Amino acid sequence: MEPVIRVEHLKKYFATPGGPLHAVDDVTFSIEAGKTLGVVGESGCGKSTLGRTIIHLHESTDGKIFLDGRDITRLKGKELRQAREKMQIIFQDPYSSIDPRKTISSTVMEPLKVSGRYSRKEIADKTAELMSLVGIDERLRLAYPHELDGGRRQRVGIARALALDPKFVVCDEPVSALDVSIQAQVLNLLKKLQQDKGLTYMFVTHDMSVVRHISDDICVMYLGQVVEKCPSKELFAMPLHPYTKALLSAIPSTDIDNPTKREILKGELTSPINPKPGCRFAARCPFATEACEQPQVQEEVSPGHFVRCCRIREVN
Amino acid sequence: MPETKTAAAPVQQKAKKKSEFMRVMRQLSKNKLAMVGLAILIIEILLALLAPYIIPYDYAKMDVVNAFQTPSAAHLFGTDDTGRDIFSRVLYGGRYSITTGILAVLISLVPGIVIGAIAGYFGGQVDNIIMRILDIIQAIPGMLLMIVIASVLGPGFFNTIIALSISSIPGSARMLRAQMLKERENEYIEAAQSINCSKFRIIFSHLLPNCMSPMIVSSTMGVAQTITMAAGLSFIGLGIQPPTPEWGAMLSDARQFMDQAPHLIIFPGLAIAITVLALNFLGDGLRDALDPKLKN
Amino acid sequence: MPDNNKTQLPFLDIKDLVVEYVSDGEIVHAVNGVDLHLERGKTLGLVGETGAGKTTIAKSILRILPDVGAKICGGQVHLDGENLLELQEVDMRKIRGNKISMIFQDPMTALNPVQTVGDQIAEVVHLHLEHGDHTDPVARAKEMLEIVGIPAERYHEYPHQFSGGMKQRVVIAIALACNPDLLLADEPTTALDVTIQAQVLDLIGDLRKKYNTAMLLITHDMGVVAQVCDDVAVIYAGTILEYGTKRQVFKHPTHPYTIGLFGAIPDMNEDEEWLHPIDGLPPDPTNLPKGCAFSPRCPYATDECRKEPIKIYKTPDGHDCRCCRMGAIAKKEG
Amino acid sequence: MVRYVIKRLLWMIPIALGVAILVFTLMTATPGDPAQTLLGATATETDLAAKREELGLNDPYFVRLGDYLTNVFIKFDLGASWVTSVDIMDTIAVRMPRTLVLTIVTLIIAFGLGIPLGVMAATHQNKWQDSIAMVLAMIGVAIPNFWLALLLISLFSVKLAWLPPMGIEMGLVSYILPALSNCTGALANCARQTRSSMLDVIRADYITTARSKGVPERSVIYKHALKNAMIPIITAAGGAFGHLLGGAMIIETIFNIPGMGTYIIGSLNNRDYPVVQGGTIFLALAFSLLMLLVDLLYAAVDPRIKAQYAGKKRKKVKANA
Repeated sequence: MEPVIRVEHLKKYFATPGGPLHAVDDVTFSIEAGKTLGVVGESGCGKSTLGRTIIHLHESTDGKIFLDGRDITRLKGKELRQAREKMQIIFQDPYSSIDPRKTISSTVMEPLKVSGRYSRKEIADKTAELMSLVGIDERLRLAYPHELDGGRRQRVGIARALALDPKFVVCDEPVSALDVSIQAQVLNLLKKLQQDKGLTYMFVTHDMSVVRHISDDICVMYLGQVVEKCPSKELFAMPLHPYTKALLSAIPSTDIDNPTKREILKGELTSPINPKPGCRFAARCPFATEACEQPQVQEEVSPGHFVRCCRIREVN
Repeated sequence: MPETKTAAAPVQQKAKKKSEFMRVMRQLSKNKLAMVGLAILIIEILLALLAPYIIPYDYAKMDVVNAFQTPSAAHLFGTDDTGRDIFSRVLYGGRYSITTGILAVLISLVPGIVIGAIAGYFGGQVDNIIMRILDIIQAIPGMLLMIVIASVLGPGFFNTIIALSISSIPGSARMLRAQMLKERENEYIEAAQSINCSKFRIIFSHLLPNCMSPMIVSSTMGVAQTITMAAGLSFIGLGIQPPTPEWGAMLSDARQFMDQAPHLIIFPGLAIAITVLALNFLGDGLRDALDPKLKN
Repeated sequence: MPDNNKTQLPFLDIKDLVVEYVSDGEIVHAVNGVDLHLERGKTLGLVGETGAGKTTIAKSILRILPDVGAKICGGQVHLDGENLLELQEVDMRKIRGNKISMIFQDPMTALNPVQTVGDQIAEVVHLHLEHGDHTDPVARAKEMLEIVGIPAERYHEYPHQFSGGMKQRVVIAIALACNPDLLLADEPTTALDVTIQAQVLDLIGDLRKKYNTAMLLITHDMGVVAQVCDDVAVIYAGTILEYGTKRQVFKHPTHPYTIGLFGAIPDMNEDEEWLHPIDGLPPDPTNLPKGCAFSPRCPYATDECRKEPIKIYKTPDGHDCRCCRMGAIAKKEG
Repeated sequence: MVRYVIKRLLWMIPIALGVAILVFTLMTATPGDPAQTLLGATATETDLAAKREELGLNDPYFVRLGDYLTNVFIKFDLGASWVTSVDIMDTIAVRMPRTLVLTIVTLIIAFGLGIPLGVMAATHQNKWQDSIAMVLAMIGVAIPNFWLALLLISLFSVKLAWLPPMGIEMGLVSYILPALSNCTGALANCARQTRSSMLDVIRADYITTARSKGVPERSVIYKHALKNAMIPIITAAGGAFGHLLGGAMIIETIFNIPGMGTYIIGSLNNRDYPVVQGGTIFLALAFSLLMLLVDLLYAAVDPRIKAQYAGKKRKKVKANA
């Protein structure tokens, strides 16, 4: 079965006075229908840019993007609009991702209006249906965003994203700005919507416990590159890449009986502006040698488990 | 979903739009000074509109016999060098000053918004070129530019308005551009792009409504500043010419008789000051009232 | 209170603290009668969600509540037996930065952008020099920079030349420059990435042990509490709902809100299909319900919970829980 | 830093060019015949034609523009006044200092009083000091400078005869009344700007950090807060100077001060185009130079801007151990 989204050697560089910024650098992966790919990494690793580039909010610099097997990398005009309807995004900051001047219902119905395929009555029905689907009370229909708390604003964002029945939804840190109790409500909602509507998610976050819970597969990014990708259970059970290990060991776990063995990373992120070829993590990696200076190749170490590190066998 | 429910939705939709205006007014009423400002403005506009019918004397009728009279029961503000009643002239003069202020700002808003929106939204080269042109125009101090344009167009009511509006276009364009650049960073603009909104729709249904409140506030202050500038122009003989009872022109006449009749200079100037003060109070009040974040 | 019935007051003892804000006409009940205490050298984790009043408590201890609108309406804060709330401003100033210091959440805005990093550290040293004490503030500042892992040559650089993690190290250097007895850390690592957070938490831990500093750690992350704290207090809408040692609270969470918090966090070891969120909306501090503030969202709430404020009960393993239906919950959960 | 200054100075050339073209076009677009105004109504047609030929008015627009630009930007010659045929550059050299003295004295009064007023209002927010200061500021902005000038003249010169109503014979003393009447607007705006930027800064986290370090309140306000608040205030100073320069135009005509204002307005009335053009270009250049000074002052106060100007090489971010 053709994966819903397939990406090959995707690159996105931003021009900066100091030279090209390699936000996304040679990323390859695919996501099956109804599955969730978790994309995790620290700030500045390019995970948000990756999501936005796939759905054409940013124009990709190089590489290919396939939606349901169709190449949508260089689409323009009408075809791009049709493809865009099938790919939607949910944003991180509930306070800046909803237009403060519009009522809740007009925000949710806007995609329907813009598509121009629905009559006024159909729009009103679909809006009411969407709002009840994401659990927003009917009487809030004419409320303004500043009258709602963060959790319910995020639900409005979700309702807007689902208005055109998309197949693929990029969730860009949708719960990071919410409190723990509200976070759980929104995560459950996203999972239920996936099961009911067969949605395919690309879930971007920096919170490891959230990514473990919601994703089927996880890919770990560092400075624009995917350093490791595998099923989520396998990643936590047997991390291979040194950065993934350091990332997992840095998570403060709530299990007080066996605190995690600390592997403290030294140093700071190097600059993503015209970086040297080879492994970007070499500067901070305890196992780095000259071999790491060469460009790294993404190797399938075991079925479905890809790692981008040439010294993987010595490290484990 | 019961049928009747959704049918009611569109009707309520309109109710909500109107209540946005009510919300702003309710918020504004909390600010005492703004209310004082609004009251003064309404009274002035009423007086200016009714002026021809309520002024005690014909503003142009000369009565040289009792010239230079100090304020008295008969002549509330006294009479000028040719015996004309100053109170009537100030009231009638209100028509010129207020309309000049409001019209000039309105006329300058349209090109200002268009230029600002284009520079703000498209950015890049377009923004650069527009900004450089604005830099050149704004390199000339505002008042000087206006004086030059006024002398090019020649004196007179409409010419003054046009001169005033041209010289305030760069200001409002630059202001809207700055506001657009700030709003453009918000994620709801990216969201609009992701649901296939056209550039046109993003500018007019998302960006501009959110950039409007600071523009409304600055336009209110702009009217105040324009009234002062218009009076200044007439004062140096480039704006509205005497004998029309424009406040600036009246002050300019009164200048020659300062030693004999100092009272001549008080009332026209006071009228300008009060109008400008009222507009500034209102502008400050509007700044808080239009901020959607404030709980109502 | 955990059962240490020493007659003498603990090192830091907060009794029945009440703080209110006035925001555009409405009274915000930020802190509603909070009791906390802390022994010298120990760490107390204060856990709660946004708006629970955590930061207000810390600022009340240091008495740096913004004077517009915020006021401490009641209670006492004893440090070494001395009630800070009754001190004159000039005496309080001697304590700020010297006996008690504070670390803030957002390193990006916590440092003065137009003053060099070194000067900001030297300033606090200079302020608290007892007469006769001739340590040179600049030398001490350089020493502190090295201690927190920043090369001393960077003394004259400005905050915008440092990353988030490095800025937080400078804030820590400022806070610990005068060897304070108590450190108030208000979500010190929330704004940092997880690997940088690990570095900063380790740094705070080492320095605390070295100077035997007590710490009140404010956070919403249960993992950070598990890793760093000795005791835990769970706070909701300005009231402490559960209070005990880390082991007591983590092993036997009793209050429905604490249980809800643990349920809402995705567990690292098991794979539940669904999380157990806490339903309902966060509390509105301008009109809190009578009785237990959590009752609107509590699955076990009865009328008894809504009548009047709930007092503190002892749980089987001896820690505090402000819930009158503990028995019923234990049976159902057990 | 030097590199940045040179870049900004080079940048002034196109601006001056743009201003020249703009003013030149405006002048040519003015209706009416300059020769007629210069020679008066009695002049015969032949004299008028000769005059027009002499002033080169008959050449097409682009030719005259080309000549003018080459004169100004290549030969640095602003030409001579059509009325007095005195070289414009010399007149400007005499008159410009007077306008500058008036404007700078006004600026000093405005910011000297405005900043403390604003700080006082910000530190006593919503108390009586705050509301009084702000209402005074509102009134200050509302009073037109030419009306205040008349009031001050009638009080101090006519009634009390303490100060000269006209001219600059009395040296600095004669600048007092003009400066006072021109400064209320700038003073009021400066007070409001100081208050709002102080209020923003006081709410910043680093002020809470300073308080938590035990820094006394007075130095929190004057050392930490005011230094940060100065940045937007300096930007406002740049804008205010442009506004004052414009206001000076009118003030000079009232007080009969022979500065750039009277020079330009006078020449406008009798169609002395070269003077208007030369004067405007000169004022625009002076204004742009001043804005550059403001930016440099800005950089002196705010290290982040200084780092930007210092270019990439100096800003070494050392990776720590």
